[in-house]
Amino acid sequence: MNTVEIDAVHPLMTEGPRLTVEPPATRYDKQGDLPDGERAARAVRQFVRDFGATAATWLESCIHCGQCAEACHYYVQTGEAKYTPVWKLEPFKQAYKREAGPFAPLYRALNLKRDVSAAELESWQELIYDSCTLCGRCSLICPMGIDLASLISQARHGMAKAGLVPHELWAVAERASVEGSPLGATPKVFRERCEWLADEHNVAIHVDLPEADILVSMSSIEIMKYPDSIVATARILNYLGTSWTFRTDGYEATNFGMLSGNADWQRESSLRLINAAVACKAKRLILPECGHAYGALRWQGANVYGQPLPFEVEHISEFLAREMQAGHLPVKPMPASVTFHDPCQISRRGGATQAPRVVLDKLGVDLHEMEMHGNLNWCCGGGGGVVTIHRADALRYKVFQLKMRQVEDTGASMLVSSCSNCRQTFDDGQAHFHWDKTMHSLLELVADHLIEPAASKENAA
Amino acid sequence: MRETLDQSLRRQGVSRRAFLKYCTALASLMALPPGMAPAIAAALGKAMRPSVIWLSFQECTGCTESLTRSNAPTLEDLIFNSISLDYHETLQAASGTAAEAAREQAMKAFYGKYLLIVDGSVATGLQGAYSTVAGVTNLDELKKVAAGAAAVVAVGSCSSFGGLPMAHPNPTGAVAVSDIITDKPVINVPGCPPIPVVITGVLAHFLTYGTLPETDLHRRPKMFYGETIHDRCYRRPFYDQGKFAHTFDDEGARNGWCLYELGCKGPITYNSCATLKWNEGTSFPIESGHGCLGCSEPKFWDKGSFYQPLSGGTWTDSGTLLAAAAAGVAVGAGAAVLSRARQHHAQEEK
Amino acid sequence: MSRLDEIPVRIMPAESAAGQGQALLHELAHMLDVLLREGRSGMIDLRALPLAAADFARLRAVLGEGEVHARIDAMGEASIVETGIPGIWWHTYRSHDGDIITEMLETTWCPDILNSQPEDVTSGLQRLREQLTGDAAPSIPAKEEQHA
Amino acid sequence: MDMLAFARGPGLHWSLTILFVGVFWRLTGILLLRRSPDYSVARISGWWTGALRLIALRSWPRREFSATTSFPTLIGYLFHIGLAVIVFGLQQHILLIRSLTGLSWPNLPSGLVNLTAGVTAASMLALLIRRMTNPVLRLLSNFDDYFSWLVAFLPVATGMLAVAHLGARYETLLALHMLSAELLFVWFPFGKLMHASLIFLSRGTSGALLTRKGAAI
Repeated sequence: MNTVEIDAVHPLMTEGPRLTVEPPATRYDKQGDLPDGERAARAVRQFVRDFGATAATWLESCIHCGQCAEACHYYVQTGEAKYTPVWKLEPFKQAYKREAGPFAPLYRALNLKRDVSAAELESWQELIYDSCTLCGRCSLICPMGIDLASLISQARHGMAKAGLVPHELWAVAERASVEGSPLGATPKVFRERCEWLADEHNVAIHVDLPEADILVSMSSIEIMKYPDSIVATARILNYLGTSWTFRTDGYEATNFGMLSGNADWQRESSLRLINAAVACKAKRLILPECGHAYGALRWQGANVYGQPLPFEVEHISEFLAREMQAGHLPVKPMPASVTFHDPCQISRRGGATQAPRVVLDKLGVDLHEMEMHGNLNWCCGGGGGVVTIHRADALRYKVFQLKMRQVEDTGASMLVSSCSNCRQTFDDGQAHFHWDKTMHSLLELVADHLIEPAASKENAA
Repeated sequence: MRETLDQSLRRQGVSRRAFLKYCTALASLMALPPGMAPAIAAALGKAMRPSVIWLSFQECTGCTESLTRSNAPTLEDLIFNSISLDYHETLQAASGTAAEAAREQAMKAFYGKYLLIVDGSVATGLQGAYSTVAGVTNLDELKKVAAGAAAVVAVGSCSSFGGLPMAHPNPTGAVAVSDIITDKPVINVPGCPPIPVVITGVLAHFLTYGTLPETDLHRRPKMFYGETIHDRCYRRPFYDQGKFAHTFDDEGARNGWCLYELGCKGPITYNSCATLKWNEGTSFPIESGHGCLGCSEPKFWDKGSFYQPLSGGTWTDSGTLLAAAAAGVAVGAGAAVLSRARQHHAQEEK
Repeated sequence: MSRLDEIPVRIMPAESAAGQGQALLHELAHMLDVLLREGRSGMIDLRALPLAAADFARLRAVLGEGEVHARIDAMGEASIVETGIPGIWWHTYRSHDGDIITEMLETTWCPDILNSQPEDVTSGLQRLREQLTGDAAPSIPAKEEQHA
Repeated sequence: MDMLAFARGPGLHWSLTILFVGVFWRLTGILLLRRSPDYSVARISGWWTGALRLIALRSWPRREFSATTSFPTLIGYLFHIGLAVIVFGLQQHILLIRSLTGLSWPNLPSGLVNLTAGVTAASMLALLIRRMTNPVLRLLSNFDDYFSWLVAFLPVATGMLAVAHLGARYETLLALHMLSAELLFVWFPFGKLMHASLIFLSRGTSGALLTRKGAAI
């Protein structure tokens, strides 16, 4: 498939508060035309193949206490038992016990666990994709310490192999594989955007420098929807006087291959960035305001690469925190009351919970934390690729209400986050509920409050 | 015509008051209300002295010793004297063919009415050849004598349950009387030996009512074997409090605490030792500081050490468990290898 | 070690008695009530109960000893004592050796065993008549001990 | 061989043998599965401190979750502690452990253990009722859940009956009690009771992996 073909099959929805493909006239939630038996067999085979001691330990340990339900925004907002996180794994638990567990030979011989059927997997699609943002909140409540989010990611691998990915998520993932970017930010579009922004904002934006200390990546959501982020990034990096560049052979930080469960595409996307960084001899790869990009590169990148990465990987908020703490980025005080929405993959799952708070502290804002914040935050409801899925909208709005309530309770006037996917989820929710709160980018706030060099010198004197 | 017990007692100069006194004791013994004593006296007084034939098989004579130990007239004597013991190898004056003849005569005269008492287990190995009297195997003798008996009383654990001769490996093929005699009422009075008054108590019941008393699942008279030693033990409060002697000479032992930990089988032993006691009511083993061996229970020899607490296991050693753990590791490793092979296979198939 | 009480085993410390004594006393009170109202006698077999030494001590302390002390000499001694609570009689029957064979508490106006028994009266009368008629037939004194 | 002799002898022997084979089978079968290396740069080194921290921390729900999970957690603790008090406090049980391992320690007063057994049985019943009525638990529960509950409850129930001498002759009750415990031994490795050992493995694994990332544990 090429760009023209994919435009015809999966036209992008460019209007509206969030980016995805147009609502399909006919949904194709099954890919390919495999016979059912083969579909189920592929899912199980993939799942079995993935299996390691770690996942086995977790799957063996569940005591069916049901506490994970209480941590899940889908269960809390709907009260429907099927949204209990560990239930989302049921067919895979079954497959594990039958195929890979220590008693698997017994289970098979006595047929104690049935083979998983394609129909079962199909009915689980909603649970594994539409109603799980991989936010990992359930992983913190489990008394047995099971990392449920990791297991659901693995389950998605099986689903992708079976061709059972929701229509839209498959569509954007496929486009990412064809065009290098899931939402239309092809290298050509990206280069043109950078050139146009450089002119428009009178800022130097380096693209395709042969060598640079820092390779900067962007989320296609930013490129297509929040291009100011590109400008903000450039201004900050220029301000610091670092050697940095964008590369058209490796700029897209999102990884819809990972979200859809297609391990090959995940690898493809990650390798583009890694190879670009290696090509320009970068010492550091900065990931943009995008949650899952952090998980994909910071924690899974080296494992996709098969060896330690020859450069450091950092989220932009970590970069900003470090530079601001070192005093390299003086900012004008910002006397606003702010609440911060933690992107799950960066805070809870990524370990960079404190970085944005350091930045906000340097900005001098009046920070009002939500009741559930930091590691325990409620997800915006758009993570894990869920925001792309049209049929999941109603459910997503339901869980978004939880987030709105938490924000309202803080009484803060300004809403900030460091993930463009959260941002577009908020934008979409704002539009849906005609809410008066708009999500802002942490990165852009810093760029907007930078003290210009001359003024900074005066301050220093 | 044999005389009644009344006549016999009167001949011996026993007053009615003395008889009543013993009948009161008898009522107490048979766990009847003390007020029943006059009724017992009336019934017992009218009873004819029944003919009793006593056969001894694979036994140690301890049961007979137990019964005849007292040297003054006691309740046991009273009852024992009220029967006509027509054959008892140890006690009878006659010997040889004369003794055998006496038995034959009693069997003929009271066919279908005499009471057969047996002590000792019955050897069945080699067609019973392990134990014979006058060239006749115990097995044959038992079958023959039991055929004309009104009822059979198995005295002692050997005749009741096989006892020591039947203990593993049971070389003689010893069995209980009730394993051989299935067409007659058989009552077991187990114990090694049984409490003397329990033996006579059963006889008293037979004399008083003409029947054998009600029995439990092991054919033991409920009135003597209805409750456990433990239930009737004066040390029971210590058990309930969790106070145990840990050794035979520690503080707990001196304080008279519960002997459970020292292997006391009281909780699973049904007998009257704790209430009737031994040696003319002096004491019983637990009172002397030793746990109950459970001698009146089936197979008490083969239930592990007398000193192993009841709740302790009798068969597991750490070696077995180590081997089990090793086997588990081996099987688990096998399962993991198999799973890995399946993973590898799945990888190739893609 | 010739005697049981020389063996350093405390049978049962008084303070940890099974507490049967108290229950028995309540039972006795009830039985006395029945005796008064309905004239019915009652008996409690002390040997059938797992009584501790402390229980016995408590019973004896509460009941005490009353006015009547009877001693029967029939194949061993028997003592029948009215306790300090009239109507409650304490029976202790012993064998020839002096061992206690029965111990009972009876609630009654007068224990039956104290009455002369008709059979004994009959044979006594017969002996008396034989004496009166100068019959030479030998009599058997009731108290003579007989061994098997 | 009567039931009690079987329970004290071959029953105990074989159930413990199966327990050991099963536990080691299952643990080995899990631990020897593939482990892929992690090439990412750790944010925090010292995985074992993370493992230990999560093992300790997850013993009580976080403040944020306490509103919804404190009650079941409390009941759960009640019966776990109750079981521990019964198993390790009653002299009869200590004697069994001594006969198997040679280890022994002072016992608790039987009255206290009996009281604990009552509380334990009540909390187990409460959890069963919760499992049967709570929609989430009803959905999740399978044969293992109910059977494991039964297998854990039976020794408590039969033990209480044996202590109280209720329902049957003591030797029968004692034998049933021992057999019920043996059933527990036999089932232990194959069902969820195994969480008694897996809990450390599972928590430790997550603790190590998440701490490595500096992520929330």
